[in-house]
Amino acid sequence: MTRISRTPQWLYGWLLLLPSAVLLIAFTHYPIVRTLYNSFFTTPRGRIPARFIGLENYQALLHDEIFLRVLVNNFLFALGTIPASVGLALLMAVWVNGTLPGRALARTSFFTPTVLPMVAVANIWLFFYTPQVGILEKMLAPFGIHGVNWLGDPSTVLWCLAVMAVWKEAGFFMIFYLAALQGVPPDLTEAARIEGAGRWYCFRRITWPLLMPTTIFVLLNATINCFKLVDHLFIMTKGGPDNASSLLLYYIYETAFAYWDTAYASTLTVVLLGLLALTALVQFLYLERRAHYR
Amino acid sequence: MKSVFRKAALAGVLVLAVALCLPGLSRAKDIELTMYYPVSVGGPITGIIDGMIGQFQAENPGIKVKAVYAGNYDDTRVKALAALKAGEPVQLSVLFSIDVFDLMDEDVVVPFDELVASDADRQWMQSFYPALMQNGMVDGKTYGIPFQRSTIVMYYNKDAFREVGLDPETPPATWDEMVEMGKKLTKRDASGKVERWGVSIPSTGYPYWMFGALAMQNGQELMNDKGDATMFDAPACVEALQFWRDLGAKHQVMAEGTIDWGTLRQKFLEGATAMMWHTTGNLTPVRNGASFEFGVAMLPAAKRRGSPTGGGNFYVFKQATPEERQAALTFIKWMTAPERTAAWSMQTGYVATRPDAYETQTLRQYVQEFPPAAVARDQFQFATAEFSTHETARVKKFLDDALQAVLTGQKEPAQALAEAQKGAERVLKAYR
Amino acid sequence: MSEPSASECRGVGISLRSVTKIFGAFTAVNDVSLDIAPGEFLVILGPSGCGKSTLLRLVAGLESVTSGSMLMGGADITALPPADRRLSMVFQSYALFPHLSVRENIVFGLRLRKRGAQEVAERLEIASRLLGLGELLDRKPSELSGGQQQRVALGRAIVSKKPVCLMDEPLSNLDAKLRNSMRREIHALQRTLGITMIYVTHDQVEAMTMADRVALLDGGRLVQHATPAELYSRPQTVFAARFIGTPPMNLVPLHEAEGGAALEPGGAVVLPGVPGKGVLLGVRPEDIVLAPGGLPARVLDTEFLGADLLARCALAGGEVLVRLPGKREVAGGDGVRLVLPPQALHFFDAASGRRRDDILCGA
Amino acid sequence: MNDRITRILETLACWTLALLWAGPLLFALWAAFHGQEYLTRLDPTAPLTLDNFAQAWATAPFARYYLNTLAYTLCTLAGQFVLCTLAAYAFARFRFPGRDVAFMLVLVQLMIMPDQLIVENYQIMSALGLVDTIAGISLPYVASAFGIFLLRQTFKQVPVELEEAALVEGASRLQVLTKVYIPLGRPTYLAYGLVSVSYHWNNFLWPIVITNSVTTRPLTVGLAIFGAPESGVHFPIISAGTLIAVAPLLLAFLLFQRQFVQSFMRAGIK
Repeated sequence: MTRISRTPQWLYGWLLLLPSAVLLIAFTHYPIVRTLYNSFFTTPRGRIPARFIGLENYQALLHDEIFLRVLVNNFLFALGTIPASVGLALLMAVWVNGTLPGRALARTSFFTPTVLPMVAVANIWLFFYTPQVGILEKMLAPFGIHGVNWLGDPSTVLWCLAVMAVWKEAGFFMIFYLAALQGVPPDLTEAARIEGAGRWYCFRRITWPLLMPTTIFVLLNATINCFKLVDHLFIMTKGGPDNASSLLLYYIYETAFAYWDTAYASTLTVVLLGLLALTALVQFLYLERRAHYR
Repeated sequence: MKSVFRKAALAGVLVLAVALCLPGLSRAKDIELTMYYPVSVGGPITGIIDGMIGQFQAENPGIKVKAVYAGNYDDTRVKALAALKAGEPVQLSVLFSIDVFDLMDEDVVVPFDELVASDADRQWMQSFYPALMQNGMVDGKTYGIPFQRSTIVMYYNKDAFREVGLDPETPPATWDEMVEMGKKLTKRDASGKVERWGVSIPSTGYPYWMFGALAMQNGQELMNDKGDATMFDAPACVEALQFWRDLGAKHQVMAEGTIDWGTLRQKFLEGATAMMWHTTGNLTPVRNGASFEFGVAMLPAAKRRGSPTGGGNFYVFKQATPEERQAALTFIKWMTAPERTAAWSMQTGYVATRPDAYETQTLRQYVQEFPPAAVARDQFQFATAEFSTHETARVKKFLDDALQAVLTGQKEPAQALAEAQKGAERVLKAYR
Repeated sequence: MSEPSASECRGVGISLRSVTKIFGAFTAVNDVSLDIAPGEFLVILGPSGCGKSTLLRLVAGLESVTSGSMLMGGADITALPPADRRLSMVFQSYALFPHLSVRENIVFGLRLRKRGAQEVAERLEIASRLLGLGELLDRKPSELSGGQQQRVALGRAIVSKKPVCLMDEPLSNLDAKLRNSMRREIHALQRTLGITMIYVTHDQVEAMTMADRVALLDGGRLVQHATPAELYSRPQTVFAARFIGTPPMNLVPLHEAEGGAALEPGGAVVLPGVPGKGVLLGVRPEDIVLAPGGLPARVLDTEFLGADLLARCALAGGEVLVRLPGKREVAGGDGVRLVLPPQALHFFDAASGRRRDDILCGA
Repeated sequence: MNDRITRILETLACWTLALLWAGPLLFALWAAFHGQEYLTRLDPTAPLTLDNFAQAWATAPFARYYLNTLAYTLCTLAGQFVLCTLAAYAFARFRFPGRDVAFMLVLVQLMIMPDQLIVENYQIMSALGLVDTIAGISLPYVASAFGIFLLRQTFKQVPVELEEAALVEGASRLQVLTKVYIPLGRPTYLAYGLVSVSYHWNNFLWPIVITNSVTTRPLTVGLAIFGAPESGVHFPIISAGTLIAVAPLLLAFLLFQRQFVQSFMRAGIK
């Protein structure tokens, strides 16, 4: 015991934390601060150094049609992917958790897209959407739908990518629901069955409310993912046509690494971080509220 | 089990340590050149380049060249610039011909005029097709030497031409002819589903490039020589864009919406389009993949014929030492010698960059056996510079967006091009 | 589904006919037949894994029988879904819905069956008065103590006014003191309501104190179905003998001897007229008396229980536990004399473990 | 009766959905093993071929990409295990001033990953001279908030008595960590390991920003470049390349499905 008292606890604690702290600060906190700082300057070019311009970059945001477009796109993309993937995930989880024949195979099938890289998924799906020769064209032809330029039409491209994202993500969210469903004591549904509750009633009054924390968790995850998921754009559309499928993070990449306008990219990043922080705040407030019933 | 865990952790730490030491291995005494090269990955071209480098090193002891294949043109520019900014040793690169202004603005390239010493060298600089030199020259100085160069040509399906009673040896020479023939070539089934389009001009990837051709054919360049002004909203441009859109919207010989650059070749090979505009760089893959007889033609004319060049030039970077610069020059001269240019052209389908290459025995024979290989050369007399300005990527983006907006029916040509022009002005006025 | 009127809520009888449940290769319930009278309090008793919970779940309809049938009030319910069986159930974990308040938990079933608001309020009122839940109605289950949660679970069973109530070890999660009072409360409640109760437990005290009759299960089989008194005084098998009573009955193998049975091979006859071969002698510790003239024994050690003293005594042929009331002063090492009163002796067949009522000592 | 019909309908719906979900991958398999001419003609008698794989393998240096991915993934994982273990132990069992604030700051990374800070992180990496190195890809992920959080939860569940018993027996704090906490946290390590490997194996945005050359480029980046050549795409070969890239993780998943699913569950529940 003497040994412990000789090395003070607080020193021990900080020493253990040190390596992680260094890396976290270097690659998370410092960049965040730098991002904010740089957003008030111009981009240094060649021999011209950066110059302080206050809020000019932010004013430029408001007049940047592409920025407004990608923001709206991100919102639509979220709208197209989140409810569908979460809803399907729940359905899958209920099925896979039940007693249907072949459910193990179904679970494999649902979950597999999760372990594939988005780039690979995009490679495969690109051919689905190719007009004239693609799979989708061949599959829909018997229904009289043909000649649709899925990725080349601003009115369809975003939804096509959303469908693909749903395919990729639903299985991932299914896992959380599956875990939650397995955590629901069977007693509860049995008690309800004795009272005469049907499956739907059971689901609506018991399972669904009990899954609420999971749903919130999954929803937040899905929201965050919407801001992170851009890999497929590199393969499929490069954000086109006319920015119809571009998303905020992809625009940041373009601005930073194709136009080398790092200051403006920082400004865009600040917006992205703001959105993520907002999501975090929602989660935090929700958890606060939930705290006194658990 | 505990010890397994500990060993695993230990191994992990070791691997990490080794990985941290991986970069920066010792350098030999030879002059080492690092060259960024735009090719997607390995594949035939990597092999060819590596083979050429090997031969060069054998003939020039004391100079080592390392090629870094960094993806497409945009990726490679990004990577090369990043490496330069980070102070990595990079002495030369093959980069997009149109990156010249950006490279100058970043103050990283050195003009070849400063490198050459002898008259022979100066003569070498004059030996390339003038059309290919345009993009490399700024203010009378030469910053880029053409190497992996291409232009747009029209591939067409001769079997399809025969099928609808057109002469397979007479491809369309004007816009009107292209529309007329396109109408004949467009095939629909009973339900109205299009089985084959007449013509396809890709509008993702490099829409500005295709548009450069259309505008030129309509008698209009897109930018000035100094790269600080664009002419997007010129009436001839609006007209050209209107024509492009009309191919789909009015004449219905082309699919509406954007047409994907990457998958277009597949569609052509599957017979889903009778004609396609594409890079000459596609010649060899099309030749290998086509199950029908195909032809290659010059792009049709409106007021004149025209096609922008494209592709990559050699650049030498300022941060190279004088010895490295000379070594780089030696390498570039070697790479662009007529016989190697000829071999390169035959292997890849890219154009030979100098007339005397076409005079070599091998290439002359090749062209005789495979006439399409000469189309690009023949087109050079009508060729112009590819679109290139200061902050090219960004200015290009304004144009690309406008083109796609029009092709997808979001905007009218005049309005879209006026907006693009406004955007370009905003960026470019800083450079005047 | 017909909702019984208030008067119908009096208990109904239940009959199990050769009920068997097989899970894969495992037979959980093996050919159990039982009759439960209307308003009877039946306790299904047995060690863990004996199939008692499964049997209860079969009655509830949460599992389907592999073979056999079940009748309730004379009607076959074997194939009915749980909701149509006119029964309520209290789970070991109480199965309270964590997201619903106490009130909502209690009236869950009534709401489900769309009972009128007034009726719901009345029944809730009665149940909460009976169980003293008035203050707690708006709380969430997680804000209640174990005992309170238990009451809510009971409340849910009461308001449904079903003629049969099933309880699956409802007191096992409570501490000893609370268990005593809840036991009494449940018993009183069942008497008041007059419902038929099937109550599963592994605790013999609960069984003995509450049951009208006990069904003792072992390895999925019904070992004995009898009143607590009978179960205690006439255990039908060695298993029953060992399971009931604290400490359990002493069981000593007998040996054949000339004219009776001996405690050790070739020993003296201690039980004249009793066939010794293949017979186990059973005697409860509290029935053994210390008296002169008994069998000689030596006290090995003692355990002080307050009112009683438990003495482990070595007897020829084995050990027995003796429960000595009052302040008998014996200590380890003492020699004592043990008398086994003939009327308190039980005999079992050593091979089958069955009770042998044909043997009478001293006859 | 009604129940049975519902059940049959549900089974059919479930199977349909499962087929839809398996479809794209099955199609990729089809495309990769058949010639160009069978790309959209799903003729079961079509001859199988490995040509596409041979060509894909010859076209891109996949072996090198594998090596890079493996190095990057394992380095990251090893670093994460060590650093997160130490930090989690500190948060779980030590009291020190600023602990709660520090923990909050760690959690920031749960929301804002290095993937969103590409612009600044790239500049930091070039300042450190780590552009185009395996370490450059790895480092931003090595101190992982997720890992710290997960392990802290696990360590907190270890009864303090175990640590006290070990201390009484004369173990040092570090020995307590290696002899008590780490062995008891094994399931968490496995879960976190699988999640981390899948994440980094599939990671794309940061690697494409930070790598320049074949010698560092991981599979995903190689695949992206492979999939979008200048002259146009050839789907059978791309499918083959795609399968080559995803094969190890996919096979591992199919073989150890239970562990994967449970790990993702465990990591997700927190």
